[in-house]
Amino acid sequence: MTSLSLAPSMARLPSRRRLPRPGQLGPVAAILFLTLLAIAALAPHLLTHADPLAIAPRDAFQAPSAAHPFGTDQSGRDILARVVYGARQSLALGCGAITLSLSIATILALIGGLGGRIAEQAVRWLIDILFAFPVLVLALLCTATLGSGIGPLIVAIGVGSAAGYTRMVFGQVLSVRGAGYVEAARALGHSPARIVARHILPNAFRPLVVTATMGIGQTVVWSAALSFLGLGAPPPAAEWGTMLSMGRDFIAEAWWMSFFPGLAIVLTMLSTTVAGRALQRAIEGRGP
Amino acid sequence: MELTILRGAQALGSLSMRPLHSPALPRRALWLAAAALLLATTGCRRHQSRTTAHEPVQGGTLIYATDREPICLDPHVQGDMPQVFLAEQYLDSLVAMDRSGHILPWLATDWAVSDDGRTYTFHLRHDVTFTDGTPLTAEAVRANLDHMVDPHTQSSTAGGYIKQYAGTDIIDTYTAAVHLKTPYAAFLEVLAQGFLGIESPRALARPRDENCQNPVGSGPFRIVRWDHQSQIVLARNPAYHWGPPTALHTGPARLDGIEWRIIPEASVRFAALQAGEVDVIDSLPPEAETPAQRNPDLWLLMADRPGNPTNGTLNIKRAPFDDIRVREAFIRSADIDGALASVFFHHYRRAGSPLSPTTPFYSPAFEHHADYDPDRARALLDQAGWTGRTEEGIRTRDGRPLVVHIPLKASLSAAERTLWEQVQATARATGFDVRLENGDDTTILEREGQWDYDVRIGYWNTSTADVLRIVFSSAFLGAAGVGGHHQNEAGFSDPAFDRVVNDALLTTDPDKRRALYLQAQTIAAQNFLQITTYPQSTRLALSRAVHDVRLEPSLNVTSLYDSWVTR
Amino acid sequence: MTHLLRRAAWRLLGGILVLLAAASLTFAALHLTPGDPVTAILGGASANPTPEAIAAARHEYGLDRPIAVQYALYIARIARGDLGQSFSQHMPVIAVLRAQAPPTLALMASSLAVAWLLALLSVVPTARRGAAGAIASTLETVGAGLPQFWLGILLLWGLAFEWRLLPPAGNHGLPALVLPTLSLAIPLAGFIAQVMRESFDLALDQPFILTARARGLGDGTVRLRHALRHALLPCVSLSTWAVGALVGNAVAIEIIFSRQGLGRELFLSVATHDMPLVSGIVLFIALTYILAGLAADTLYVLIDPRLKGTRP
Amino acid sequence: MTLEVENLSVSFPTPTGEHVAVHDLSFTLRPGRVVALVGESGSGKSVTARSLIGLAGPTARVSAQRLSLGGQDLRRLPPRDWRALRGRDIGMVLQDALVALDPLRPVGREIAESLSAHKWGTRAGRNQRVQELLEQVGIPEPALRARQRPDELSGGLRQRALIASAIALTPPLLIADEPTTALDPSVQAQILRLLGRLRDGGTGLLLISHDLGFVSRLADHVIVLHHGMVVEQGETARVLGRPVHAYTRTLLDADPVRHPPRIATPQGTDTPPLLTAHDLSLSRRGPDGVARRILSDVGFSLHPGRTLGLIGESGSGKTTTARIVMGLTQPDTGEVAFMGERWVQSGRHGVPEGARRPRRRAMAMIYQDPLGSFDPRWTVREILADALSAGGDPSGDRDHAIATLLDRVRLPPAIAARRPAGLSGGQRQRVAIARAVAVRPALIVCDEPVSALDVSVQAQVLDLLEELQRELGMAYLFISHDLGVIRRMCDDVLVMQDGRIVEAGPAAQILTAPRHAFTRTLLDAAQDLSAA
Repeated sequence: MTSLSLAPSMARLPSRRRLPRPGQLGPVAAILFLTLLAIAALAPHLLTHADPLAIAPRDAFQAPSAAHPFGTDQSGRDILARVVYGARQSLALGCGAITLSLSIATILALIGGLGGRIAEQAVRWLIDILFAFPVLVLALLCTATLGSGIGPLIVAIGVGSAAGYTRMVFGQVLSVRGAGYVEAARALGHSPARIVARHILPNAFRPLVVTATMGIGQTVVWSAALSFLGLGAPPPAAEWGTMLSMGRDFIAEAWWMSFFPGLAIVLTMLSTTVAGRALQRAIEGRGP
Repeated sequence: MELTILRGAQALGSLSMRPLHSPALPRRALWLAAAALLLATTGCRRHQSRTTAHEPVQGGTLIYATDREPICLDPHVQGDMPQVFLAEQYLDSLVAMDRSGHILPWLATDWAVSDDGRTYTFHLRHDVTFTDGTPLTAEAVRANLDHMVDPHTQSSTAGGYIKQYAGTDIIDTYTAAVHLKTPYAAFLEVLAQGFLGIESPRALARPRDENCQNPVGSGPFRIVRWDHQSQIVLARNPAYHWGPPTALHTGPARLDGIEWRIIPEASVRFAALQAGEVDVIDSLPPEAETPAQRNPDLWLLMADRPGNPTNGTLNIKRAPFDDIRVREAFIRSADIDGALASVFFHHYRRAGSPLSPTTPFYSPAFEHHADYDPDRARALLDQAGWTGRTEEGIRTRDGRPLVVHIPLKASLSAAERTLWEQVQATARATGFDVRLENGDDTTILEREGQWDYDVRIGYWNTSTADVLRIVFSSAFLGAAGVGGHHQNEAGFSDPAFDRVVNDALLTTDPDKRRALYLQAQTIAAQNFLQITTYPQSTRLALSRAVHDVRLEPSLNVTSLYDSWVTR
Repeated sequence: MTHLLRRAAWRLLGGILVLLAAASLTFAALHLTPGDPVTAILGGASANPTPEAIAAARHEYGLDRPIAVQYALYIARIARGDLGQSFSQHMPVIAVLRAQAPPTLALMASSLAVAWLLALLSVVPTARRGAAGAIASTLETVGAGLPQFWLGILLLWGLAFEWRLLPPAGNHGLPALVLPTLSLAIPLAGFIAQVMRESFDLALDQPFILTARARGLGDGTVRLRHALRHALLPCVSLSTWAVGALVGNAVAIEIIFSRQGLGRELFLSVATHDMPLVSGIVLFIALTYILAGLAADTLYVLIDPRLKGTRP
Repeated sequence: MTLEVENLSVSFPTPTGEHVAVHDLSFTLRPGRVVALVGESGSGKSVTARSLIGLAGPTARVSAQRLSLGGQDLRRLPPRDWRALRGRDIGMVLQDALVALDPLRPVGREIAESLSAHKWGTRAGRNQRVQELLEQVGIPEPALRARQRPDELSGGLRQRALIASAIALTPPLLIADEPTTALDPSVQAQILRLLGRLRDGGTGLLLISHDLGFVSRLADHVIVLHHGMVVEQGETARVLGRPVHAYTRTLLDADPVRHPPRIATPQGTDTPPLLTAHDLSLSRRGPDGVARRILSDVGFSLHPGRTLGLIGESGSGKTTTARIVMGLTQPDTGEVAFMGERWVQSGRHGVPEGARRPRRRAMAMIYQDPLGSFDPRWTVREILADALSAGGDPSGDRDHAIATLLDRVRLPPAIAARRPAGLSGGQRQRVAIARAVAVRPALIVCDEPVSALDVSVQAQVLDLLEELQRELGMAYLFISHDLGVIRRMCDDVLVMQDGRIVEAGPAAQILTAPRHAFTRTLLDAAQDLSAA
């Protein structure tokens, strides 16, 4: 019996199974990097022996070498050390901000989703209003109000990015609210409280795990952007965004000064995204 | 130091510089070579003509790139350096100053000072007209001086310099008698500054904010257009034939016009120069200085500015710096030279004395009165009773840690910022907990108004030693309004000092003044009121196509009146 | 049709609400900030205004009035369309906007356009094409992960400083627009492409695609004529969000490239607590966002006529 | 032009190994003839259809001893030739034109595309041709219709448009994959006639359907597929008349039409009605903002233990009525009494949900789409436990109660640990039924409970429902568009059209001697479709 192979350009049966997703190794790498980050945040001394604050003006602007894998900065501080020690700062920012904005989102979404018509419209408008303020603009205003530093930065990013998450969670709550099984539960004579507790909350917030994971990366980027604008942690603290913006003045002389902190930011963003996706697939896998 | 014009190759020699500690250098040299090659191929519009023409060329437009955009083009309003740089191109002053500090006639052909030193009678040139056609008259002089001191003008410099101004009498069309409340020997010196440039009275009569957009002067150029955040366009004033005595030529400017570009990013500004996008840049960042010297298409023009050098002023109104020993200890535990060696690439000289070397009556005696000396610093702290130690090694006195708060403005340059980070690090070694506190400029100005700082970073450019009176005498302790701008940032108040600097204003005899200002410098130095870091300086990098760019002596700001370009 | 009117009115009301909120928020923010705007007004790097000067300024800008009064006056003025006088720029806010908005809008427009172009190029030919698709979608993820300011610095360094291919400073002429545009467009393209790919894949699974193929249509035609249109909707709504975000990201980019524009102006005005200017810019951004929303709604209907009348 | 298929096999690689979708299928399709592939979901019908036009997909492994069209061997055909062949030599019609035609484009453009794809004629010529085609398939005002989108056309018209696009180039062969599924009976009948005309016009037709009745009306040759295997094939009359294979027989028996009609339950005259509804009406604002009447003065009563059928075409207001009865939708006018008490009341002083809640357990519902009515996170055990607790189930032993429930609906206990998403349609509907009976209700509202199921499963579920009613004696409000199902299940029938009840009465009488014209058309359509 002969077999005819059909050109790949042709339609597939509507089966969602596809070729193995871009690199099963993607998630693995992501997890690895995230663990590395965690170590850097919790026990940085395990990853580097150099002191991130010790200045050595006469070793300033050294290109990457065996002694200084990432080179040194304008005060002769070891950039690898500063990037490693910066992880805690940046992660704290990321996690803090995402937690804040997700809690804001959750509260608003619940009010809007379960608080009746007026509340719903109000939340819709609120989301519109928040959206009219780009994250960075809101953050700028916040930092102008609260001054600079970690705390204000977390608030700034948290509030700034709340709009997007609110819209997402809100939509989720609405769709769950109208779902068949919620109606079925009503038909069974369950009390609204029970329905909210047993159906709406769990289903509305299941995707949040994924969102949070992916969000950390995004917030790290935003906080870096703010520190980049000079609103970040006070010196001599090692913070990626601050290092990056300092390095930009010397980019022509010492590219490594802004390259490596930036790389750290990008990798964080990427690995959280990839990990988040993997998580999503996992959840969907055991879900419906 | 004297004006230094560094010409390409010999610049390397003339500059006392150790080879740069940077393995990156060979690599960079390579890049530069490649870049130069590409430059040649991509046929970039300037730098091409290496023909060093000896005869000045008429015409052409010069593109000048600066870091900060003036907030108002009229230097009477507010009064910040960017304004005076631009003012130099379109405004003239009553008098001029030469390198040796002598006052020369300019718009005023000559003048007489009354015996009590409180009346200055100026005789003006008869042939000067502003670019809006208004003639220069005594009326104009009065209008200008009145305008400077009028609160509504919001002058924070010119107005401050002539606080003593009482009024002007018109003797005749071309003779004005200016009356002062008290004698003011520095009067002519400040008049020589662009900040006090003479504008067209008709233009001044307009609302302030309108005048800010296109002020009118009698200078070699006039303002044509201002594209905010982008550029200011100036065109030659064809009628100009009353240039300052310090100029290299007479008659109208050689350039047809100037494009005054605003490029805040230092690295971008330098790249634009290298790429031939612009002809001249100022505020050349230290990190770009060596590449600039090595670039055969460029030359450098630099000079220190007179006045109070860049410094951190210690607030002696509160602990810990209310104790002179702690002040000295702090100053001696700050390794400024280390910073100048790293971020400043050895290009900036240490300033040790309260006056910049280019200031009249400057005395070199104090350059090393408070050099880096950690051991002495420790001894002093022990004497002062800061003997305790926290587990981080911060010194304490009866339980309280030795904390120094230093607010950093967001607008502070990277190099300056680093300098203080390094001070933070070195001072920590002797047990100071230095807190560098970021904030936007407004917030920090506010704190400064409230004396809420231990170290205040600043400088003061002016053409007279009288600056000492402004920054240290008790007359300037008063907080002005809620904004609270006291000029005496140290909070220093010493009757003896006050007497000296005031006496210096009463006499016009140079030798007496020199003696008095020496005394003043001594007192200021002995009290350890400032960590002086390096002199403020004008640092230009110019394309070889640009010739005869001059630095006006009083403040060493750029003057493009004589300049010409070869294309 | 009264119903349609009602919907329009509703929308208008929403828009006004947004603007009002924007105005109030900035007002609040800038009055909560420590620091007296006067010091900002008079405070250059080396400013030392006299008490008279300060008093005069306070009065001139009505800063000596009680907050409530200031707020009332402020809202009233805005209602009259008068954005007031920027005290750090010494010119009317409107004039500042007129001068600074065009460059930023140009930057936004070009970035959005380039982003869409990149997204289309990356998705349409590769969707559901095994390896190619995998590679493309990886690139998209990476792109979406690049912080604009970092990308900007690297581009500036590589293309302007080292290779001198493009002008470093971003104000004069089209070439100067290239680098800022790329630094904004590439990450945005990543985001759009990710959304587009997902909906494009879904579209390819639809029965009408099978029908189209069964008619003998080529794969390219099927993708362009049938699948693509179905993949556009989510990207359009993403783009409205992007319009807002672009202004925010323009701040860093305009600073890096020393480019004139609203972003930088906003940053400066916040730093100087220049209330009228800040609120003027924020209002402008809010307005742009609202208009973008309206534009998107019309686009929705053009793309999917079934939505006619259904969108609130 | 003849299509010859010999030992066609199609398989797909899966993580668990090669999955064979079709195995050794052979047949020959000649112009003017109709071959029918019959089978239930997963029998490999559609895969076969797609393989025949080379669209089985890149992962599909298609093999055959012979696969030729008019002598041309299709087994090693390059893509470009496949494209040339599709639409010109073989046309294809899928089910549900709403999604089978591009929903964003006017049907005219879609049809014209079949022409332009093969460089047929000029633009003007094509538009001309489109008009002709639309007329040919019996669409009135073709000029207007051509400019409308599928969603702007009625179900019947859009299905015709779809067929028009398939026969644009008058291909000698036409593959119709479930061309009438999910259409109302009357529309099905029209499509049936249209296909008939095409066959008479000399088109060879490969008809794919699960509906034996429909097939018997059209096909000359029937192939019965089961899990990709051919269980029986031959002359239609023979296969459907004297089936030899057991599976074929079950299929035939499953057809509700062949099931004896229900013997009406004697109405307990003494008992008060369990449920009474009075002049319910409801209007809703459409997307264009125009208010539409979707229910007008509907009223009826239902006695304990009896089954009331609600029949009508889609959009006739059946489901709305059910939702009002369930107290899930508030009517504009009218009220509903349940177990002698006010249950639903229109207007401001309606019955608060709180007052209904205690009595809710007495009324359960079975949905057309059971999956949507289950919380995706829950296992069958959790679902039933939840229902039992709602039913205030006395017995402490949950697991036992759940076991009995599962047993009652003929499901293995092992199911309890699984999630509905992982179950087959039949199993899901059984779980839904189990949940419904868990609360020991007096009334179960069944909204199209079997219309989404394969015929054989359908029969089993209906059996189960009957059985449960006998054992537990609850009443059903039974909604369906399928006369056969209604005939089989109901004591009384309400016929609905455009939100009104056009005829009501005992099933026996209405389904034999209908008075209202609409009822008659319904019956005729059903007649046309039911097997000979």
